[in-house]
Amino acid sequence: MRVALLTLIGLALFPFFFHAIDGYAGLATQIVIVSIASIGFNFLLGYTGLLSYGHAMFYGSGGYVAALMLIRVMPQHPNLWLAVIGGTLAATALALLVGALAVRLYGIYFALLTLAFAQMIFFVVEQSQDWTNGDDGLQNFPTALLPVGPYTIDLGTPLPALALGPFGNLSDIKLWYVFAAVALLGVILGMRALTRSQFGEVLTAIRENEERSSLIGFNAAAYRLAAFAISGALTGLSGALRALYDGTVAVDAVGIDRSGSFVIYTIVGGVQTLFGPVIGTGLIMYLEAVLSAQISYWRLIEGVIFVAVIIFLPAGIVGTLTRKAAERARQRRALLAESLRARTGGPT
Amino acid sequence: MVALTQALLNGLVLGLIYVAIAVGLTIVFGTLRLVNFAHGAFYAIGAYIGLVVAQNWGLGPALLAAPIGVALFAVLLDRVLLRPFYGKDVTSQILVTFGIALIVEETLRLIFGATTQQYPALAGLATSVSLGPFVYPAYRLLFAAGVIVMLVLVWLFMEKTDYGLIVRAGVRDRTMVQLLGGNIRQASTIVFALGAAIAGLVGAAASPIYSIAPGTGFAFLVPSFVVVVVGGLGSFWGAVLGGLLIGELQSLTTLAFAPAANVIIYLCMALVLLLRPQGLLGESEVIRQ
Amino acid sequence: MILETKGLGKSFGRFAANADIDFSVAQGELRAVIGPNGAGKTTFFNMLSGTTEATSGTIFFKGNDVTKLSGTRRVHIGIAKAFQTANIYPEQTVRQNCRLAALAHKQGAFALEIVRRSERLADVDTLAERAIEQLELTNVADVRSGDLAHGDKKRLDIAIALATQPEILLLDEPVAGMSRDEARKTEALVRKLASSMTVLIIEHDMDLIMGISDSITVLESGRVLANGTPAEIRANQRVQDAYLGGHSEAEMGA
Amino acid sequence: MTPVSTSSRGRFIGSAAAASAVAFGSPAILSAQSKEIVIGLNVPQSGPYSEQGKDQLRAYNLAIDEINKSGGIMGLKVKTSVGDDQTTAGVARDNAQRMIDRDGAVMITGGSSTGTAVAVSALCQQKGSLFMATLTHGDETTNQNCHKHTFRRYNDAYMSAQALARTLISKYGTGTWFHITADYSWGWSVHDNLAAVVNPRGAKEIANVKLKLGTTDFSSALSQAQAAKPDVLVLTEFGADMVNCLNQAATFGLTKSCKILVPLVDEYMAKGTKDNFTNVVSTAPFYWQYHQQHYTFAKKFVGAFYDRYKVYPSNGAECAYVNILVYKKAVEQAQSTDPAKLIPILENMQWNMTKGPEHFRKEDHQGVNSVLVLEGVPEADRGADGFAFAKVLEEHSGPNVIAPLNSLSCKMETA
Repeated sequence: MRVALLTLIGLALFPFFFHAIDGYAGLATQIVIVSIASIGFNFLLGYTGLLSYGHAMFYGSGGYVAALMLIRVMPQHPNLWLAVIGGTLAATALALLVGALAVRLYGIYFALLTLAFAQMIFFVVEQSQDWTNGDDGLQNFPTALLPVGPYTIDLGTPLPALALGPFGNLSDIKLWYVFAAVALLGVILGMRALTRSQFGEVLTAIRENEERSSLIGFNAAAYRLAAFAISGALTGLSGALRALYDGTVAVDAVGIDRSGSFVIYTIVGGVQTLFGPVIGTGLIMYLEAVLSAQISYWRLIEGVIFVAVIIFLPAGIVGTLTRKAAERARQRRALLAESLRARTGGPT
Repeated sequence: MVALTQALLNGLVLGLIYVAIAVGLTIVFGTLRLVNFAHGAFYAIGAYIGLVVAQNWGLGPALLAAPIGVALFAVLLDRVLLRPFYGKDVTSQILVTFGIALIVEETLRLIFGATTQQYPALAGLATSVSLGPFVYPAYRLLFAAGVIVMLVLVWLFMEKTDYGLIVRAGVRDRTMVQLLGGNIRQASTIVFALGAAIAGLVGAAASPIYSIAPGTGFAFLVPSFVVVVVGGLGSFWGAVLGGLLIGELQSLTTLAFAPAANVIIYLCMALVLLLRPQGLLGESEVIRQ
Repeated sequence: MILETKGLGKSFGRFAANADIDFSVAQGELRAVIGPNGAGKTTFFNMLSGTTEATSGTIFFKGNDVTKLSGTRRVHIGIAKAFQTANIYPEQTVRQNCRLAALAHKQGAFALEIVRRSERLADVDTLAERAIEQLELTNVADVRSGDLAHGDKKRLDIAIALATQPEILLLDEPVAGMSRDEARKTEALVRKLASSMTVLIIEHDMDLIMGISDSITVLESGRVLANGTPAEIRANQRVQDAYLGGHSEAEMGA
Repeated sequence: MTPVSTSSRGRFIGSAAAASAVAFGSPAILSAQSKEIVIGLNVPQSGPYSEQGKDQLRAYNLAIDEINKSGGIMGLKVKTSVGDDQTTAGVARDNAQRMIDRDGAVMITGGSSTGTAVAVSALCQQKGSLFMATLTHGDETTNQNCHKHTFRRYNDAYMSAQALARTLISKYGTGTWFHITADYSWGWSVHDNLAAVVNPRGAKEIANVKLKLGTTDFSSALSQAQAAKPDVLVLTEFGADMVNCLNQAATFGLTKSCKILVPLVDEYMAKGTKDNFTNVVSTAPFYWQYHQQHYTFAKKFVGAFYDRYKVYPSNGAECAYVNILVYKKAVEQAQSTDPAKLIPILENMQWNMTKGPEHFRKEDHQGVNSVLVLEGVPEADRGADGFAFAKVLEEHSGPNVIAPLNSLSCKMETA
């Protein structure tokens, strides 16, 4: 409950804070959406130890399928729910397919196999001009609307602009942000439940000692496959939302740089942490958008940050902070116990 | 028929280029169990050092300066950054070397600009020689010959020197390497530097054929990983076989259905990973790494 | 017969680690498998537990051919194994180690329980507790198992196997590397376990073997050399020959 | 922003939102009220086309500084918001969004690829901002993917193909053609356009080898060309890829054995290929040496550009420069930066600057202006800095080479 509340507050305040540090509403929404993919990636890396170098194939397929559903299936009544579900399911199916082959491998072999599959998907997308419009990508597909009970909501509707005194006006926030934020909140809570669930418990066990786990009767491969599918599903969900929000999806959504970006976001934020991927995504995307406008060598800065984190903060930003906090808490408890003993045991 | 012979010849030359890049990657993995995503960066650094030297003193000195410069850089990297990552889990190795590759690429972009650079025209080498039915670029043939010579030297190093022994031992059994004791640290540094030097040399030597840009390193890294995986991580002859295989495959695909020439190598890698994960000539022991 | 093998063999390339082993264990029996180093005891065990695939012959468990079953599946039909070097979850507490095994028994090889927690399965804890008690680990139940003493680690490994509710328990050198008293303590525990289930044990400690086993199978260079009661085996000339150089009379417990 | 249109699509939720939308309107109007006009310069500064991007930036800065010195546009200073589009559709689009949302850009311009142009075009249509594309040569920018808010002055692939065909067939007749084509939309449309004109007139296409964008080794394709012994070798590649491809073609002796065609060239590609570009035939919308001889305005521009940067402007730079001036002209005529007012003016405006009289075609917003057919000259004759890389074979006036309206599949929005 506390997590839910804190996340909610955080997401509510984010646009304002973001505006204050020279960000803008559109980017805020994109960060929230892409964070979902990073969370998916983090789940795979953090709870199975599998480093996927091809997650763009799920992100991209989610986006393309969502867009294609609007263009081909329901141009008349573009329904956002259906588009998102379609994109997510497509990505999940792909993940099950690839995973069925890939989860038998480990480390570099797994990374390269996922890379290979992603490259094949990229090739297919780039070549099937008639469906994907090649490298130009799909644009201006019908604006998907969100039927909620009697209402049909257009997420493109701007929220009332707010005067932020010294920070000028916060305008151009759309309902999209609210929708994406709710989605992210749901994913975060779901992920929290997932990692504490029976499934998460077994996954952790398998990661710690696979040989033992299979010899007490856990089907390690099945668990890794399920984890891979869940990871792919979340990434696909993110890709679908991003495509619908942007109103466009192009080949870079399935490209190798895209796959790499999830790695960077997650590592910088902190693997195996709940909020690490979100923080990492926000930080790097913010730096990219703001730095790239001012400095032409912003990518160098990104690289330095990345390596610095790996070497000095192996647990990532969030991971390190939470460990520090836990450390301090432990000390405080120790001191408390000490003082109690002192009081009770002390001479009266 | 002519077209086919040409395709095969091209595949051979292209394959040898892949072999040359992959061989450093594979011996470094074999010895240090280090999955080095920065190997492409070595290629790029070598290419740029070569460019600067070539512009002022010609290609000969460039081919000397590039490997030395890159080797020094590698030693620095080995001492300052990578040591703690040897034998660590593959994931963190991939990540740190991937990060280093990022930094190198962007630094090169900062120094030399993002634009594609051309090597100064090479008097005499830019010509083509006649091979019966068709003419072929002289420099490509020279390059191919050079690669073969280099491979022989590397092979001799592996077979005839103590370090080579360690390399070969390392591929089979880490503990055996540990047993060889004290000189292992120094040996690993030397092997790492050697792998880097080879990449650097190839970078300088190949750039008259392919112009260079900061991203070139990564462009060559991915195929060379494909080559190494197909041949078998850690195996010298695996790299050779894999390189030639991929080279021919790509060349012949271009002849049959060009658009697939790029994706075919990934298809090939995927098949190998699924059917024989340790690679064609690899040791099954390394798979679970 | 609860477990039976017919012409079981395993060869790596040309080298045959095991060859036409005919072997059978009766319900409730405590059977020891001995033999000089390299006799193929561990390979034999691995084929029984399903971690190594047999290259020839068949394995029957309660009359059914299980030769092709994976190790994971065999756990669920009642074959559990404790390893030569304790194979545990070092980061988890002793209790959690056993809970996992019990959980595997309760839920099966795979369950997509992505919301509910395992705590809801009451009997998981009961089974775990029982295993802990049976191996007398209660006082260290909440210790991080990586911090346990060697003996406790090995007993925990057995407890984990036990928590999967096996009908037959394979123990690979349960007292290897233990101090005298630790070994005796473990020996007593094993004897207690044997009263309630079938136990198959590999061991070098001849005192222990001769002391607790109902019958003994001797392997030599991958083949069955002899079968019989401890007394018969002790008297068996070929066995003694096989052990000469390898082990002394004293070790044979004579 | 289109809350009103959405309300028709079903019961509209949150009338406050609608009100606010009206109150705060589009950034265009916002910044029109403020004391400056923000223009978004979205050009590649990294990647294969960065040289082209940098040159565009030079031209933009030149034009904008000139404007600000002479009192800005309608007395408003012109401010810029710059972004590196990395020649990636997604990035280009996000940059444009940042420029509009955060920096209140009222017009986006720049770009060195059709992929990015199409993406930015779509965004600007959504956002209701003006997009004046610069270096995009693919047909789709003003054809399949045309938009009300997008204007493209640079000639398209169709025009290049027409120009090339006319000159070549009159000069060299037809014969056998071998194509090496960049395997993405631009390459395809160039090849198809060219084939569509030359094949019917007797050109025999031997093969069309499509190679991935960013291919490093062209040897396989070039060997095939060598074996086929064509009369004409068409290298439909751009930027670094074209430089690589032509340089490797030379080592295969192809520059000597056959007539080489590069459908689109600019100063930097020519420089990269050095002497290998000699006698290569190509097209360009602008060539500083030629135009400064024939048009005083061009002379002024080239002079100013050279004085400031000590290099001559590439054709992309010229297009960038003129885009800004045309925008200024239109805004001053409309007395507003509101696209709704500007679009009709741009659709009907004529101007006479670097290339004589030109205009945008109302129906597809394609610039109607001349296309040059160039032939590379030996490196020795290109002057110290190598910028005088070609001689003009023929200048084809826009109306002669532009795609006929009835062939277009452009469906322009009403607003």
